Amino acid sequence: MFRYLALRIAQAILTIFVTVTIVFLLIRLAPGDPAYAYAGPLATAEQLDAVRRQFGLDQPLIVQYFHFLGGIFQGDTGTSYSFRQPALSVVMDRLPYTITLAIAAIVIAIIISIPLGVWMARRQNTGREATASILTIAGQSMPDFWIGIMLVTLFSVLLPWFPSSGFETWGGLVLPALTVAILQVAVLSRIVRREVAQTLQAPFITVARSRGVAGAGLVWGYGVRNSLVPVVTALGTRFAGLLNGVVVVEVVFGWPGIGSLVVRALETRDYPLIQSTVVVTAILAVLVQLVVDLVYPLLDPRVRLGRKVVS
Amino acid sequence: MTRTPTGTGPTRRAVLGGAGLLGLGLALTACAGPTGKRDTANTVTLALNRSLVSLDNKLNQFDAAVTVQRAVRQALTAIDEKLQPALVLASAFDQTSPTEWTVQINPKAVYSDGRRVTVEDVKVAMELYQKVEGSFVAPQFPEFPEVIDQGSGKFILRSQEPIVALPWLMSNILITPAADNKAAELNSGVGSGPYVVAEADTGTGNYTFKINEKYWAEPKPTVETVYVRFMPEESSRVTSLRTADVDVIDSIAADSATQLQGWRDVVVESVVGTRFDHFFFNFRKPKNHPLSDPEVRRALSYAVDGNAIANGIMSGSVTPATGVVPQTLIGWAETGKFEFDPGKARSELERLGVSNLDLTFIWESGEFPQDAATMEAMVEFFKPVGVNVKLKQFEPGGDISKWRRGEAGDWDVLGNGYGNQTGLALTTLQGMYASTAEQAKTHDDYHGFIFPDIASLVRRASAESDEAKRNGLMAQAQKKAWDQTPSLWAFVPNAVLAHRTSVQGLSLTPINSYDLAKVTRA
Amino acid sequence: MSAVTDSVFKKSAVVRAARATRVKIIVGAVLTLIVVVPIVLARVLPVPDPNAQDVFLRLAAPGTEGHLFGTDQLGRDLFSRILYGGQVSLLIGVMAVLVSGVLGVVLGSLAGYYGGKVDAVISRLIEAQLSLPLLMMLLLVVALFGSSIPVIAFVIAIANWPEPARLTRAMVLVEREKPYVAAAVVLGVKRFAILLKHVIPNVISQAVVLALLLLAQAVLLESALSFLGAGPQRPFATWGRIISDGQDFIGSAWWIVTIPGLVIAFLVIGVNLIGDGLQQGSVGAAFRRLARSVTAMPGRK
Amino acid sequence: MSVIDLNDYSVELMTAAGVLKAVDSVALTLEAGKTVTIIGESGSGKSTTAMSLLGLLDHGLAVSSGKASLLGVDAVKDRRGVDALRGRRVGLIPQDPMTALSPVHTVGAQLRQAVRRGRPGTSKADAARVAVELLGSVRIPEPETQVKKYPHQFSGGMLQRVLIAIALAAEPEILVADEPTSALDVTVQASVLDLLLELQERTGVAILLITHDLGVARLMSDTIHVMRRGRFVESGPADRLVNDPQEEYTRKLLAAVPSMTDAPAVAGAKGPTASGRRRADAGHAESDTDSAAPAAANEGEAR
Repeated sequence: MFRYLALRIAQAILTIFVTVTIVFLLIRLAPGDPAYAYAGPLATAEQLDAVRRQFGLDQPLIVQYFHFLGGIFQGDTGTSYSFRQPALSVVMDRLPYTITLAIAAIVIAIIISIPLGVWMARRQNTGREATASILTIAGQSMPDFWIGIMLVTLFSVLLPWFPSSGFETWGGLVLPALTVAILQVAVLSRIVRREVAQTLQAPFITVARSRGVAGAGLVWGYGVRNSLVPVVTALGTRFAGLLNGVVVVEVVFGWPGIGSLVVRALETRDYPLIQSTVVVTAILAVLVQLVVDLVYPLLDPRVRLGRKVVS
Repeated sequence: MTRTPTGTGPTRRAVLGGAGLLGLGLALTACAGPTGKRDTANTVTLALNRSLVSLDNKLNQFDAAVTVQRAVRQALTAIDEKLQPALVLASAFDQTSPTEWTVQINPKAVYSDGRRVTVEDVKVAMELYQKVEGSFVAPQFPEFPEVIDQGSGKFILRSQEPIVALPWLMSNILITPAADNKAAELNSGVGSGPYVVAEADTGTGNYTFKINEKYWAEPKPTVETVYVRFMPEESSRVTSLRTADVDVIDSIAADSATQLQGWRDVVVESVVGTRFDHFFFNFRKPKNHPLSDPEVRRALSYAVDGNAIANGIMSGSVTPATGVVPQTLIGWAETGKFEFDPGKARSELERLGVSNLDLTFIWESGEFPQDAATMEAMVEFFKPVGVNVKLKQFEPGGDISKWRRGEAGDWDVLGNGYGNQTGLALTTLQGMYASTAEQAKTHDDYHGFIFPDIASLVRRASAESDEAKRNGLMAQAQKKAWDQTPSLWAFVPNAVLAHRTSVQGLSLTPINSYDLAKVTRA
Repeated sequence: MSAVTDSVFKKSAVVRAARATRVKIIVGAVLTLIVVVPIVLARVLPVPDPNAQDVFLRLAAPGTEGHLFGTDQLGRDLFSRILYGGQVSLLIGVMAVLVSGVLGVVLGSLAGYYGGKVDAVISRLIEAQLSLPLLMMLLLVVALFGSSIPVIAFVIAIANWPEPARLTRAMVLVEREKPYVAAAVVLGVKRFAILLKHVIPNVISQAVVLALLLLAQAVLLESALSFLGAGPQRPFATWGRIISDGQDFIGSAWWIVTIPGLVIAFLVIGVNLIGDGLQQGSVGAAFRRLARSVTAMPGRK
Repeated sequence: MSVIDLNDYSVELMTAAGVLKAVDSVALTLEAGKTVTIIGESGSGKSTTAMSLLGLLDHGLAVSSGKASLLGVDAVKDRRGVDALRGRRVGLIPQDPMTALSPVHTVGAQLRQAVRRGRPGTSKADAARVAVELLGSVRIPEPETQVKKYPHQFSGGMLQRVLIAIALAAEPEILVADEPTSALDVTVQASVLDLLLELQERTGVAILLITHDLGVARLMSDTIHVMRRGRFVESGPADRLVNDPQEEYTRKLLAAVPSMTDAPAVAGAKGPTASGRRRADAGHAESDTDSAAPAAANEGEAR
């Protein structure tokens, strides 16, 4: 069990390292010069040079790279050009908003998609299940920014029920969370349907029926309980995805999360901010993946207890 | 399912505990609640279109920010509705000689923490404004005067050449206690204005102001709390005003204004602004290039349907320019009108021997409302004239300034806006048409527009204390600039503000700001 | 005299499953064709020039003066802008699918067939790719390398290649064990030739379904990118940009934002339905079992 | 009185390839306390008959017809009636013990559930006690600790015993054993069969046995039905059928048994038990069960 975890952690560190290096190189290879972004439109030539020296942009690539890696370990990933503060603190200021949105969306998704998935699994191939299946495919096929705009048009412009931007009151969380949740419900309910339907074909289900176990006890007690591992894996992956900030939805709702932050950072060539955001999101994604791996043994005794045969 | 290596694992409870705690920990500690505490009793919420990174305007300076910055910090003077300098921290501001202004600090002026405003504060502020790279305010000073302390709050501002517009220019130098001031943007700290900063969250660009109990001047502020929120998307600013999440929004496009006009408890106020938006030619062209010939530039300007832009795309929220600077500024002179005649444009171009010309238009998105739509309209305007226009859009803060300095790709026309916070035509003339060859060496000139005769006229005007002579010099400079056809077309946008009827006392000035102290909540 | 009357047979699981699959494929095909056919025939259809503007007829509601979908902020016909915009969106989608398909199949089969170190490297790449914050990376590349059509198509391909790679690898792992491969080895056919001539052709047939699902994803991704400003240069507008420009007019001209979104939804739903239908059909069973054997790796779906 | 009575009973499967008659008008009666066996090669429809009778086949797949009574309930029409019988008056012993129990629930939990379903009104504590007793009765060592273990921690043989315990939890009147020993190796088979015989003797439960193993059939059954392609080819009392087969197919089936006289003496699992003596005097020589079932028919249905 611990060897398994050590392996996963090593893999995680490798993934973070690869992600960070890719971003670092991408930014340096591309055209465009951050000095202009920092110095502002009316900066004079020597002011630009001063900026380049200040941020070490005139150093050779390798030096910048090791400086950058060293910085990560001490928690200093440079100063953000547009915010003029340590980039990491700017990202950490906004991370809670992305996490709140991610949790709200995933909670809504769980509450809806698991019962929906089970309902569809039990009615395989009936008329109603086919319509539900087409609806979930539709939910998966609509661009999330467009869903967001439609919800704003409906629930903010036409019926002023919910705020359309920012997070001043709890009401502000409703539309963004719904927008994100719609896609997740569509995807998760289909996964739950597939896993539960497949589990219900397993031999131990027939044996359980032979013991008279039926209805909800059978479907939930045995069907769902035995499909938890793939469902929880999918949940973990979706949640890790959300923690990277649902960029488009945050932009539509002016949500002060790291998604909208990175879009602005990209526009203003704010390299330290871009790098800090990617480092934080990569670590977060890997953390959530580890939590999911920790949950495996809880859900599946075969993983937890290993094979001590009683003969 | 991955077959995990077997082995004696920890008991179920231990693992459950570990995973649960880690997951829960990750989630709970990092959760965020709503930022705003909306007790709508006696509060006003402003929504800005750009993130207010700072509360003093050493570096960036955009219209709506001035209102918020001046609520916390004040300058010696301020520009009123009629664009004249009103005394604020200074109780006297007189030109005692062509190169000297004597200023007396108002004895009653104190900061919100009780400290008195001193000459040292003004001296340090002047120095620090010069140190900030790329500041918007610094280049408007032909030179920075020296501060000579005369004791008991009196001091002289001495300069080499006379600075006629000094009272106007000093309205942009916000005064902070010398000890607390830095050569960088301040997003909190002490000021002498009607409000103090209760909370500053630069992450989200949101600020909270409370009344300054020890405010020394009149009128005393009445609104208890002012929230300042950053909302980049115009559509969300407009919808938030409708759902009363926000009380005042600014710099909104004409279409949003027309939408809001029909709304019951919302009032739209607009006044002709002092910002000059134009499609400026790139003057860094080789001599033989068609664009170097003013007549070709003139011919091209006939292709632009100004009326379609002003009253169609911008639905009447802008006024076509009839000169090279906004007509609202003091010292403006009418120099001519833009003409729309595609036929004349084609015949002139043929006469001048110019055929299948390719032009590249560049602009930074958000330069002025409906900028992208106007640029796309330009492409169509030039098709009947046989000119092929290609567009290149830059994101805000991107490297457009590298292109504008001629250090990147070649371009022909720049969509550009030049704000004015002083109300003087002189400031805009100095900024756009008075670049010197020496500045061109380091690419700090205004897109290669270097005409020594125009520059010397502007310099003489800025040193001429007699108003009539000064206006005569400026008129000549503006006529000469107009004859060069510096831009394809130009307009002056209205300063537009929309607020809920429950908020009163918003006296919008042409420089698109208002005094927060006068705002009242019905 | 079988006890299975027609009515009984009609309710049998097999028949109902077949009917559900047929319904999905038909509805999917209809939705896809409604969108794709006009786009492909855009040049032939009596449609006004997408760039022709009439500034004083701007923001006109759908149906006014022959503008089926109304006009946008410059008075240009929204219907024709959606059609021509669609051509670019589809082109980018198809290019992305081709590139990611080829890339995925090649890498997948290499990993599956040769196994060992090759497999380890490619699988690690797939895993790293899944943990990258996808849209951020795409925006970064487009923001830094310019937003021409090839760059966007390539960027979307980079985002989508793990999917085909993983599934091809799984299929090849199974094909490799089959006797005909061993026989070829015995006949002295070189390993690479076996992979190329025998294994991949067998796998390709199942990849068709995957291509449809990838196209759906590519179109969604392209619209998100161009919504965030990373689309081809103006004045040309793909769907994403029409919606993002239209955002300023939600109050007064709701159709500019709504209709392009609906068009995207119709196309993507159609393609997904066809893909889903084919997946459940004859190809289905084998395909599904294989896909499940692959879930050992942290899957994205 | 017969507990199972099938007459002209058929089962049709609706597959993609059309309607397939898996069971074609068979007739069978099972008396209380007796054992009837259906023997046949895999794919002959023997399991389908049993499963359909118990109502365990999906209605969208299988359609049964003809007359079938299970403890007086009409198995063809009264689906709800049959559902009520399962787990109370009818028990099933599945073929492959390794996949017959939910891997994520402990053996005890599934056993307790069977007890409380079979004996309504039993309290949780009583159910736990009965569960432990049942495990003991199927000769599982230290039942108190085994109860907390998970299915994957048991060998095939032990699991089959647990399944038998589960099937008996409700003290059923009928036990349907669908190839109970096919998935087990020979040494373990003997002990399981022995257990079944002992339990039948003790509780008088009727057993419907499905197998393809002639040795098992001869050992256990009172009546044997030989099934081929959905039809009963020959039926009759066990001894008569084994010694004097009438039908050609039955003779071929019997001939397939390799008569290895010098089969290695297989050590009995636990040495001769009481029932072992009973079998001795019933004329079944110990050695008979040692000879492997007919090689031809022993490849076990691929699950």
